[in-house]
Amino acid sequence: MEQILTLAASNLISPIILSFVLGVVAALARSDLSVPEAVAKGMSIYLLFAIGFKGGVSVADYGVDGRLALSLLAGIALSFVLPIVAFGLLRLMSGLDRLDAAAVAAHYGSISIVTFVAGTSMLEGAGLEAEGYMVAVAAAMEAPAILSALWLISRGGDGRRMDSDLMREIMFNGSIVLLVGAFLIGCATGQEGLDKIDSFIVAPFQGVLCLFLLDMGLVAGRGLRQGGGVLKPGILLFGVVMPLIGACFGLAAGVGLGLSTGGVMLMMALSASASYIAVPAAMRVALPEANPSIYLTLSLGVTFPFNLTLGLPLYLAIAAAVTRG
Amino acid sequence: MEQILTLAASNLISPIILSFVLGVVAALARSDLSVPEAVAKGMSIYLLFAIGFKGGVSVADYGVDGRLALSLLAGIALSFVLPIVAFGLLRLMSGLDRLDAAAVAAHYGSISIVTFVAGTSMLEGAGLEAEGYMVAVAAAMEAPAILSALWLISRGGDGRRMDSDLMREIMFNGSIVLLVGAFLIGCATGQEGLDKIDSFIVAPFQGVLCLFLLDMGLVAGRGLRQGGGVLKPGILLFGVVMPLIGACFGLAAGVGLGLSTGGVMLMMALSASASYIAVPAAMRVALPEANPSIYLTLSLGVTFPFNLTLGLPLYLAIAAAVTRG
Amino acid sequence: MEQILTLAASNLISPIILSFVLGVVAALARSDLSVPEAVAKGMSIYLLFAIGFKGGVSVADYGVDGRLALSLLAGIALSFVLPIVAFGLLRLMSGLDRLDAAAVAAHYGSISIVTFVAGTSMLEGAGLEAEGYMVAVAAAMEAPAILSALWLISRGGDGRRMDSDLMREIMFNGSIVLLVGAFLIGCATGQEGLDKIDSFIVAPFQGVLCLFLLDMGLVAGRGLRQGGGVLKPGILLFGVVMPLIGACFGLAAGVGLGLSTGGVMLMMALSASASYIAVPAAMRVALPEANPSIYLTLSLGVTFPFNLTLGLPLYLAIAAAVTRG
Amino acid sequence: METHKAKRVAVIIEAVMQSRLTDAMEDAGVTGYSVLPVLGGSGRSGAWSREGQVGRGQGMVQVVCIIAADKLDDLLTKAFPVVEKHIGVVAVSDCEVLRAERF
Amino acid sequence: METHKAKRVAVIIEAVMQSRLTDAMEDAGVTGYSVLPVLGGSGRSGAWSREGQVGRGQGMVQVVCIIAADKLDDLLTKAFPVVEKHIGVVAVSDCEVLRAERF
Amino acid sequence: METHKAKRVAVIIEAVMQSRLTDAMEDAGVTGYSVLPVLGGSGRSGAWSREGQVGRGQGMVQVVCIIAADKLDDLLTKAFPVVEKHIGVVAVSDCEVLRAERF
Ligand SMILES: Nc1ncnc2c1ncn2[C@@H]1O[C@H](COP(=O)(O)O)[C@@H](O)[C@H]1O
Ligand SMILES: Nc1ncnc2c1ncn2[C@@H]1O[C@H](COP(=O)(O)O)[C@@H](O)[C@H]1O
Ligand SMILES: Nc1ncnc2c1ncn2[C@@H]1O[C@H](COP(=O)(O)O)[C@@H](O)[C@H]1O
Ligand code: NA
Ligand code: NA
Ligand code: NA
Repeated sequence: MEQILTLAASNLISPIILSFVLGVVAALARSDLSVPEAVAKGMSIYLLFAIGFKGGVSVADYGVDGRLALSLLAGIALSFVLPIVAFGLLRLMSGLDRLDAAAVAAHYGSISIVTFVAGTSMLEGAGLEAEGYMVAVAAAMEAPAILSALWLISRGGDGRRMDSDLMREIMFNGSIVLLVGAFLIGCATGQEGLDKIDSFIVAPFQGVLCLFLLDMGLVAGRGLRQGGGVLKPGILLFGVVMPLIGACFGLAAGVGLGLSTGGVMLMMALSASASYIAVPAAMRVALPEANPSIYLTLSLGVTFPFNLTLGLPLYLAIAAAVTRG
Repeated sequence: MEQILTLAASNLISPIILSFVLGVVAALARSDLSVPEAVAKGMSIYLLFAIGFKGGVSVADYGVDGRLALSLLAGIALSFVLPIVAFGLLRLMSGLDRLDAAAVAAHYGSISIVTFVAGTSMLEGAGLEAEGYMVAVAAAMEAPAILSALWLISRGGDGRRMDSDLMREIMFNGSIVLLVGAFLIGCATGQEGLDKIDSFIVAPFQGVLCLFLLDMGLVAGRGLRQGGGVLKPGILLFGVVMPLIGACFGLAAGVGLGLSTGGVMLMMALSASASYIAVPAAMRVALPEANPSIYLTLSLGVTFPFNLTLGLPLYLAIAAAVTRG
Repeated sequence: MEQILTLAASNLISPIILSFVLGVVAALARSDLSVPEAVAKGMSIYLLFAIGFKGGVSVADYGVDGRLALSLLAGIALSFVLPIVAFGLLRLMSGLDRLDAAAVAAHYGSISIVTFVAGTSMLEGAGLEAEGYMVAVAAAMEAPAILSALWLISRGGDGRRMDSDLMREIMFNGSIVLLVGAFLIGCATGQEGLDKIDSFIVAPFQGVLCLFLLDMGLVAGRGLRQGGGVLKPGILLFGVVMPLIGACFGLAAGVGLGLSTGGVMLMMALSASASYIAVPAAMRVALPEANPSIYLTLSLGVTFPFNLTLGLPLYLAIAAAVTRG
Repeated sequence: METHKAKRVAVIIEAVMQSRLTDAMEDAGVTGYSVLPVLGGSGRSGAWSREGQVGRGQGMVQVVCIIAADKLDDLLTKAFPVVEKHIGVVAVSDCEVLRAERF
Repeated sequence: METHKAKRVAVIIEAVMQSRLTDAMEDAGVTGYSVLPVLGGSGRSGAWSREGQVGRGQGMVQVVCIIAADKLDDLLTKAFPVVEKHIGVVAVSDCEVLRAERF
Repeated sequence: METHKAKRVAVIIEAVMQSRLTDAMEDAGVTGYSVLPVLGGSGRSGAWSREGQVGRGQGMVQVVCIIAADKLDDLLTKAFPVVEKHIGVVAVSDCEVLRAERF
């Protein structure tokens, strides 16, 4: 317990977290501080490329073990199942109608890659390693949740929401393609490839993450200021409870697969996190009637900060306790 | 004297200065070379974050001495007083009317953060250190000059120019918030935080500064080409004399406070420099009738290059002579 | 021969090439992965500045030998001559009319700076150096080809295509100004200047190049998907044959000038490469009737990938064989 | 100079729907259109801004299309189902064009 | 398809004045507006361009607003004091909209 | 509020031709214009997009100009040679402006 608190405290005063806090505070104070859209996208391309590449190199280094395929399957299964859990919980806890509940649920089945990145950097800080293929698991978990949520809606007799265009858009979503592509490049070029570009993708990584989180803080803060009103207490509570439930699913999967401490922790982080890029875009196409303020504010303004500050150290402590025990 | 000349010469052939010159030349030759707005903003966010953070870490390292508060007060006082001096001088030297003169004066009371950054990097080159909290002084000096200038106008019976919205915009201006925020993050995380991100905010700093100055050169050159005509000899002269006067005020303040050589030099640089981001925006809101060509061209096209090339080495030489003597 | 194959194979699985491939694949799969325009421009500014600066520093280090001027002249001559060769070949091999043929020819006389950069990074990997002033040769070869192509058209009695505005735009084109300017700054500041900014312009260079090539792959893939239909077999073949012919011209020039292995290889790469930035813009002004799909798709979608994957290792092997023999 | 009557259709629509709208427009025989960026805005569903956004979920674009007047009704009929459930605005105005044969 | 008459108000104004203008518009009962970027331009106060600019002091934006014709006068009256002393242009044109109830 | 009749000329043209067009417009006595970015589009010469582009060869911009009606013909006559051989679209529409003396 004490260990968790120390970890959480040292996590809280890292430049990464404080940059996010700065962004939130600036937005709430209505400062005109803002990161240009192009710069934010550029940083996200950098982060996805770097994290995918490093994962691939680590797979090239340690070789593929049989757990890779199983972990991918487990990730996909989690992404399919978690929205159903989330949907049920939302219908219980909040007054959201089917459409809004399904849209929110899709976000919680999918993943937030920045939460994953923050998790890996916390592992690094703690001197732990995780399976390199967890990056591929992250990519695999992005999309299935969307299908799950649309299935929940279509069960309600609300017509077909999916067509082949949307399916292609979801599968070849930019962040999935970049993450998987960089992962494969890392696998193919291995340590030799990394040596060529590590002063670009390794050394400045934490710093870029700071500025990216500053921007996420600004966007989250703006969202809270403008859309915070839609978050009734029940919904708010869901934004903190659901990650914990997700983390339990992730814990079970990670331990069942026999992953390392780091791997279990990342599986928990993925399951606990909620999408704020791929899923919102898909929801605007497929469920335009659902209110974006709800799912965006909840995912980015509540669950993301919760995971970033308290969730991640907690998941690490639990993963450490369970895998060592 | 010889020492100053050597310093000035070695300053002049640094990549930083030459990048600025390249930008000016390209703009005057009407090249289509240009830096996208988003990239320029991205670089300025990087520079503000890095300089603020490093200042904060240095305060965390050496502890807060009582001079911090006094230096902040001195900076604020300078920022209030200098516009009044500048206003008087302008009315004497140039044919500008009250409005234009007040708008220009506001710029010279406030500061140019890039001049400050160039000053710190010249100090580094000379192996000198300055008080880390000079970053906070820089932030404190941004806004008061605007109030001073608006007070000069309202004295002329020209009605109220300030409302609470504008006040908030000035105080929570993006560059102030980022500079102060990064400073506080640096204070909080200290050397440990810096270790995590120094290959992002320390190593590439000088290089980013080069490209940023290339862009500033382009903007300044374009300004000179299009708006150079508005600068009558009297105004031009002001653009070179006022920084020297400002530097004297800064010298007095710095020596009075008992700052280090580096600290005195930066206090001079701040007082000598003229804003080109925060103040122009505020002037467009509060004094829309003032001609932006005058203050922008003067600040960015005359005073900034003067400080960058000749001013800074001069201020350093004087600061060294005075603090050692 | 075996050596070439090994080189080509190791070249093919470098992160740089694979990033380009990833971009092409993503575009062909109609992924929404995209690099913002501002970020792409920012990266190209970085690459031009870095490559120019490093070339200048290397000239400052080794001194100017008499070959600099001769190499510049040779480059200019090649840029004037190659379009005429290309034009004749196109009229023979493809059914293109005079206008389209001339527009395409201009591209092949001019150069692709990214091909040049990829060539230098391949040299580095092989532990070879090239004359630093090859950067200046690259800049000198950008523009003459445009004049050549317009002369080919005007010979056909098709009226004047050139005016003083266009001439200025071509000569002071942003990429020429930046390349030459950074080269001169490098010459002036030398190793001392490089020491100040090398962790910005040397260390991350390869990594930025990866992301830049990812973007070029996306643009090339999009071009192939939308405009690939215009490339009849004869034109396609030209896109592979012409670089080989250009490389022979470059080989003759490089050997004649007595350049090092690296220098000869870069001269071949420059002659073999086709412009995709400066020339397309000039063609839109001067030859608006020419179909941009043809020259853009050919240059970026056929010749660039050919040079990047197979051409460069081939040119290096030939240059090595010839200069050693 | 001689000008010809035409219609200017401007649709402000979510970025994620852009390709669906332009597909529908091409379906309706439109010969060309341009896409303009929108930085932000406000409507019944609240305010939004593009700043700092990474995903396409929250952005909007403006698709502008100049067409011959007789194609307008077909265009609106084909485009309406795309915009119907989505937030956004469709505005049609009269304009004059040079080179009428292009539209 | 059935369309309804409305007005399109387009205001090109300095970026620093954007929120003041949109506040005034909301004051006048406007139900929505969009903000478009402007890259540069030229006018009586000279030429400007957004390229390479870091501050907001020199940029302009275009605020576009579709409104019911009867709200136009109120809008112009409320918006005019904001734009009055500032550089920029206000242009109003007729347009037709689908879904009239939105404006 | 009192408004005055004017014309709004919107030219979508290749970025490389922008300065040539605005020079011609100034030649025709235009007192001001604004340049808006265009993200992409489609026409007889195919589809294009600004994404990831480094050069200016493929981009387009929209030049918007509000002018007094009596200057329109001169503007179109002077601008036409610039746009004639180039891809792009010229559209003119009626509008009302405040502060007529500015145009
Ligand atoms: N009357 C209007 N004029 C211009 N743009 C509008 C208008 N109404 C809505 N919009 C734009 O469409 C978006 C969605 O509007 P709404 O569907 O009302 O939420 C807004 O954020 C604006 O960008
Ligand atoms: N007639 C016009 N048509 C379109 N935009 C204009 C016009 N006049 C001015 N502008 C825009 O408004 C800005 C300021 O104009 P001005 O107040 O005349 O200096 C210009 O730089 C243009 O961006
Ligand atoms: N009818 C139109 N409406 C709006 N924009 C158009 C239209 N036709 C062409 N454009 C724009 O002008 C570009 C060139 O058109 P084109 O000359 O037909 O190839 C297109 O890519 C569009 O951006
Ligand atoms: Na999840
Ligand atoms: Na000052
Ligand atoms: Na060539």
